[in-house]
Amino acid sequence: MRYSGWKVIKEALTGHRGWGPAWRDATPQAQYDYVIIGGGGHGLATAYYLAKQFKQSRIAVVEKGWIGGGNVGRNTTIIRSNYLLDGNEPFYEFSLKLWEGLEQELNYNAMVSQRGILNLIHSDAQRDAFTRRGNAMILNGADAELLSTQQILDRYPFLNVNDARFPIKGGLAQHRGGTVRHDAVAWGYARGADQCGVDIIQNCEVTGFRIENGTVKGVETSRGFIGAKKVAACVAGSSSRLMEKAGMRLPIESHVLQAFVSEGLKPVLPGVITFGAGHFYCSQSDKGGLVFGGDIDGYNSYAQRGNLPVVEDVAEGGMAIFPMLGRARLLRMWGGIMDMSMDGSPIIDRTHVDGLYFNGGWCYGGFKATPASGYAYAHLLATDRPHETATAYRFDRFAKGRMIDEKGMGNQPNLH
Amino acid sequence: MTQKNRLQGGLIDRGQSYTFRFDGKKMTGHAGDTLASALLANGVRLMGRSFKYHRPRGPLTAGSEEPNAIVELREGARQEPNTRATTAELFDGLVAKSQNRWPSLAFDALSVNDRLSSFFAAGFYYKTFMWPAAFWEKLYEPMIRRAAGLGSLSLQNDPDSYDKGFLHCDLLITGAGPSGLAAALTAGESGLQVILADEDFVIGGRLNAETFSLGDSLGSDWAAQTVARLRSMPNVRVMPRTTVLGAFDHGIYGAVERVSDHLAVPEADKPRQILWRIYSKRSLLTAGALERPIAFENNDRPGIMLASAMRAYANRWAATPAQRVAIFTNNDDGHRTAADLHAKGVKIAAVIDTRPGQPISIDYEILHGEIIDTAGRLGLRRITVRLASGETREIECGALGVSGGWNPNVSLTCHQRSRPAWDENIAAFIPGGDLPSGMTVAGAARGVFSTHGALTDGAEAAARIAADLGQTATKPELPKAEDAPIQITPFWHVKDAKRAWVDQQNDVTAKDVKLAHQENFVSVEHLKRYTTLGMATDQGKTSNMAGLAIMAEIAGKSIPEVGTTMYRPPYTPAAMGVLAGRSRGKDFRPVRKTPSHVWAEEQGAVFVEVGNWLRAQWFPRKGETTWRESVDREVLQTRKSVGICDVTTLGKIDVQGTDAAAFLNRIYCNGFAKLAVGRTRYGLMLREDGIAMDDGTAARLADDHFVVTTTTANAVSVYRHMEFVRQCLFPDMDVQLISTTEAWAQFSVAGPNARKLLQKVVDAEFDISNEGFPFMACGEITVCGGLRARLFRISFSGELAYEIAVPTRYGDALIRRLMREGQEFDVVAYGTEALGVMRIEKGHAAGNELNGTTTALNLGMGRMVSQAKDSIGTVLSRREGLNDADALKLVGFKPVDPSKKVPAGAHLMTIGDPVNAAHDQGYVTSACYSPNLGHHIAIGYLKSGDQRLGEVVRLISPLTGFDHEVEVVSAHFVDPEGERLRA
Amino acid sequence: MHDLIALTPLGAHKPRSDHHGGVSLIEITDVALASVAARLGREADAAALVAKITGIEAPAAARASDCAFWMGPDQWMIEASFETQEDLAQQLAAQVNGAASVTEQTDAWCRFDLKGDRLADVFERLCNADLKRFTGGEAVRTAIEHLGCFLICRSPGHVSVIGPRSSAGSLHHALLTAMKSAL
Amino acid sequence: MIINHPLLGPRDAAEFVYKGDAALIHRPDGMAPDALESFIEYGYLRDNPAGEHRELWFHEQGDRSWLVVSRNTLTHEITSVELARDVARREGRSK
Repeated sequence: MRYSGWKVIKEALTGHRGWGPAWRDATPQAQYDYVIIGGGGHGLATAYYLAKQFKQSRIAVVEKGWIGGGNVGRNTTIIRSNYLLDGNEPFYEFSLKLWEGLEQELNYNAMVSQRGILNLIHSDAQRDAFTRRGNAMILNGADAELLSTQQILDRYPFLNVNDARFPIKGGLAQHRGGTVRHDAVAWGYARGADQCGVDIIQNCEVTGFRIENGTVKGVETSRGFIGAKKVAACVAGSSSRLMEKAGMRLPIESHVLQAFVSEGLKPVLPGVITFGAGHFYCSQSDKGGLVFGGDIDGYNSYAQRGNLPVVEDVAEGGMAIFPMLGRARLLRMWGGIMDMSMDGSPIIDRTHVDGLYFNGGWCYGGFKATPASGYAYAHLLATDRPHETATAYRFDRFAKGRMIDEKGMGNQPNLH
Repeated sequence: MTQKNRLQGGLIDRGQSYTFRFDGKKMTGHAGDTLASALLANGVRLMGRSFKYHRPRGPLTAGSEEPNAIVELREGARQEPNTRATTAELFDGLVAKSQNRWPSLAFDALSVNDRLSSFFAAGFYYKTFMWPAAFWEKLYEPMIRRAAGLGSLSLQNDPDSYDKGFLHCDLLITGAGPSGLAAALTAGESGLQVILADEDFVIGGRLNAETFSLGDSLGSDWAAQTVARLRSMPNVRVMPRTTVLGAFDHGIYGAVERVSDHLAVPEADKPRQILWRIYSKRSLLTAGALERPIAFENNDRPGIMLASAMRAYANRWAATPAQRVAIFTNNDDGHRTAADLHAKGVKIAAVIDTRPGQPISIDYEILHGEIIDTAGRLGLRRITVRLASGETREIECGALGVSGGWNPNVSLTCHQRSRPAWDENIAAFIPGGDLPSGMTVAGAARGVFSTHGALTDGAEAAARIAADLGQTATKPELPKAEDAPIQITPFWHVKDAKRAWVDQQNDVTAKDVKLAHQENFVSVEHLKRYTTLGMATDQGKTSNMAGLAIMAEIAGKSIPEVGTTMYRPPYTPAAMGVLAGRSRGKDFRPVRKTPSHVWAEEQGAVFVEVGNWLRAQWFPRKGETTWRESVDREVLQTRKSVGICDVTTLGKIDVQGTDAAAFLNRIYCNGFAKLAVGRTRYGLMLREDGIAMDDGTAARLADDHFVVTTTTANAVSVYRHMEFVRQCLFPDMDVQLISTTEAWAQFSVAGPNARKLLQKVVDAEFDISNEGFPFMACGEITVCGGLRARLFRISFSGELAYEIAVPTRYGDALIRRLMREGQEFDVVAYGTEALGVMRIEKGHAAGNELNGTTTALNLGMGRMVSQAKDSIGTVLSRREGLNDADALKLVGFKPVDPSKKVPAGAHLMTIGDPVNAAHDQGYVTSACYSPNLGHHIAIGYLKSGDQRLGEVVRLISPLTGFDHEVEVVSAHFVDPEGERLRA
Repeated sequence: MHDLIALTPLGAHKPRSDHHGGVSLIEITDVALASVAARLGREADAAALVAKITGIEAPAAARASDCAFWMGPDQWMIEASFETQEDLAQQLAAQVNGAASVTEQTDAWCRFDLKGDRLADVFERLCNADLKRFTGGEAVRTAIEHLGCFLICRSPGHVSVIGPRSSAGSLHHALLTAMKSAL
Repeated sequence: MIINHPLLGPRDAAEFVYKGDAALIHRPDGMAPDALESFIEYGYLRDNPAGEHRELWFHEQGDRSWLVVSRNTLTHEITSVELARDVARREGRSK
């Protein structure tokens, strides 16, 4: 069913009786060409592009719970392509371009809102590093602008400059960055994939792989065996748990990242802003909630919840730059499982098992990557060649010493 | 305005009258009132507007779960958006404004949304606003954003302060109603360290809202007596106005105490609120239960509220929303409200019970039926009842109490993702399994609803906990109390309503739930996210249950099959300020000051933040108008004569033990075993992944004693790393580590006259001549007539230089002495800028170069990595990707046109190549103006840089507008042979 | 004898003292400190050495004696009069006989002593040490407003806070603020 | 979280800095012929279990001990805490 202005008006006047399911609840068939494990943003996007762009068929997405229930449903909704390194920047810029066309592509309003992202600068060394980054962005075809403190104050007049522990010396802005209504991304891709014939199977947990002579034959699930020519893992924080069933150890640790939202407030923050001398970033949703976050808690966890020290640390960061937030109230906090990789960058690659593919290691940056991750993974699945923007996302980059380490933190996942 | 709806009795202090304003209108209330109770007493029912349709709303509850009556409290910088009128304590001079309306609460232009509501059904955003594509950011979204949000921030800095604190207890009891009080008595008498926290400002919970007695006393009197008893126990801490926000791991709870929110302004030096981190061995949740509404047509008019709230307003606050009220209930509890209000002289228009065989009253009419509509635009006027017989009746009333049964207040049990379980007997969710470690639940919070049940359940739970913790508890004598059984027939919503409100703040109707089902948003989480049900500021406390029940009914499933209600921290929204505590603004992080700070301030130094340190950046002198003038002078004078710089901030680690040298051999990639006593060596530390981690020097003061220096930034992480290597990797090495960074004030004395200057302060028995104390020498000496000191002949500037260290307390005196003794050499003090210039002139790597991705090879130190030993990082530094033939190499750059800058962060391109990422050749890391060379210089990384000396490359920085040519040169701009430092 | 004049950690010539709500906050500058860490295999000797120096058994984990406190496994801080033992580390080093590593620590730290009846009320706003249970002789290292500090309970009404010297100003501000807030 | 330090008793985890899997104690021999291969595995591959996890924590705001903590990554329950030095010795890291 296509959404259109006419349809919206017609339904409003006739009691909304004509809206059908956004996607069908499919029952698993015995055999597919592709089984994608994980009904999150990346898995659904992969299914969508695989069907729509790469004209593949007989595709199923199997999800152990409800679609969109993982990190796509619990993040701070930011999109941006302000990366430094060659292995990353073209990929994230590709993703941003896909975001820019997403609503028309999907006929679904995911509220892609390019109100800009601003990284504050607090020292000369930071300015040097951000200058290098901004230049790398521009050289990769993205947009970047170095803002003066005054330009920033024009946009955020209530920023703390008079009583600041760390002075604000400028900022790196990407005006095309912004936010997206995160749940709608999962639903939009699900609806799009469904319309292309993809089977979306909820409440279907993969319990094992059937592998014969080094080739994958399908997956064992809580709803029985499902045969597949190609199986694509796409389960973010659960990557190690899943791939262990195929005998793999991964360069990944699962960590908890907390995120926060305030009560609804009249608009104060136009775009996304990140503090450079503490752990705090913030935007304001269309509903008025301030959505903010900071560092991961720092310990391995699958618990989907965090602890107080990080809550306090994030609030301190917020109060350092926005002391006017003191009387805004934190409404809700939640935690997601982050697939923290050893260099802070993702993996989209084949595995040692023929027909078994892997997508993971997104750290806490997976949301913005959703369209490109889906597209590049679909490309790999359909053609067995990596997409041109994702050639560096290989497993063997660690063995070869070709890490993509944006933060320069080394093989210490909780520092990325 | 008079308090026309003020009743007799109640727990308010009529002797204390307070004046307050709501939307500019002046009214009076009493001590003990909340803003909501005072407004109701004054005849005000309309207190807010809903989020989406801007429907007029009054209070639904009398507690912190309030979704409707939320206001902007106070004015100016203290303006507090979204404050629940139902919990805001009245104080004299209180000012509040309604919010999310324009121009006024009674006439709100955006209530037009309500007329258009059929266009704004659940999920309508996702289907529209897409045409034309460019209009989203320009038109639709700004429109939505302006309309959205609830209250507004003042945009001024919060003038109040907040504390954080830490409490320890054996037992934390959350909620001080009957079960909490009984538990506290029991635990307190057993000798446990007890904290009893309650969000209310009067302890007692529902006891203060009911009329029934406990033993011989009124419930509220018993509560007051019990609190007095508890307060007399030294092992019990009673904390009113304290909300336990969250249950975190291992018995840690976060709680906010509202110290000053009931005052116009906090007392001097006192915080507005305190965030307590409570460490408990056990916790007992006695948070009671929350009544739930029933959804029916127009069930949201001001004056319609929960029956328990109506009763609480009448009994505790002596206020009624109207003089003529009706009750709508599916259980016996609703009838209590009718009886209590009737007793207070309020006219009961009717009680409508959905159950057949309802109780009988001689005082007022009781009907079997359901409410199918209501009337009254800004306040309830009339309800329409459909009787079981099928006939409809219209009943005039100004308020309606609704009781849909009670939900145990399980919020805190869910904070570690325990899922509540369905209890058919009370038609509600009760705490599930896997509760947060150490948590027990008692009383109404686990579905034991009668007062007698709550009292005994609380006492028994506390006794079990005490026994668990090794104390013997005797059950305290508890008063006799009502013990009515639960009589409820689930009834969630009146069918066929056009708009029956389920989530009142977010304007979610029963039909929206149906639409979600129709579109396959059936899972509870999908339902919430698609319709925004339960996403309001009450976290769904008043709405989730009905939404779930309606979805179950539509889907033809049982409620537990559809899902459960989950809650996340915080229990109620918490001010950002209190979560940050004192760490805000200038106090965000502690300041570290160098030993020469006082002196530098006297010199008028400009300071710069380096991590938490404040360091002198340069020392402006009279007549100097730009920072460059000062820095150039400091550099030139140092290179010409002598300069002094405080370098205390560099990390210093004392490494001792018989295996100290062997240990350093592991830590550094270059060799240390053969370093002679009295000598210093540059060391490069790799991470285990082969990337450069830090660099510094190690001075061997004795066979078994080294002093290692680290960069300022990495002092803490290097120490941690060294302890890891010592304790985890080589546990039987005899080596001991301790940081001595702050113990020593250390100054660099650099320049051709450095030795001459030092000779004036170093005691004569120490020979610091070039022969006696050559380049890279180190030793323990005395200065100024016997003060113990350390001297290192090391140089970051490339000059003849020393670092001299004295106990920190003498640092100030030493720099004053050196500056005085140096007058004959025109000594200068130099700051971090000059330090940076000189190290770039000399080509020394620093933080910009050691950026966590560079190797020894990149730094031009590849050959330093000893392959003859197994030091940290050696093996992984051999990987192919770290040894590419065209690897980046650290080189220098100078502009072809000497007037041009060579800015850091610029990228490098081969001349003639296209300018894009694919042809990137490297980047500039550090840049400065070199006053010695008279032009800008820089160092940075260039592919195969060491083989490209003399080549001209293109420097581009589109971000900052640079595009010109630079020549690749050696990074050693000054004294490449190192003659000066050996002089 | 040298003629250099010392500055206090707060940057003055005289130690500072403040009083509020019955609690005194006094900057202490007349104590010399040196750490003693046992060499591998010489743990007992090192403990014996500490006992010999201080005249009382080496403190157990998280404990303090009159002039020493526990810092970490097999590591102690020795306290002595600065007046008479400014070169404490050197003096100790001469006695250790290879049983321990001694490191000068005097000026690595600043110290503020709080005295009064309601110290627990102050410290519950500062750190997670459960002062109510302290009876004297406790030595814990913990964080106060982001600063790693030792808390030495000399007696129930007397606690020393030993923190990083460079942050003496921030630490003093935190202590005084907590006193004013809590008392 | 609370870490029950073997010497100091219960301490708030906020005083500690986390490193990761306690297998990091077992640093391979850098001079062995297959050193590169074993270091790649040591440096980059992790079990990352959902359940019992032995991991390294450093008591940075405390006594500067490295600890080996056994903690369940699903529930955060901690079942044992030992000094890493003792563990390292027991597991063969002595000279």
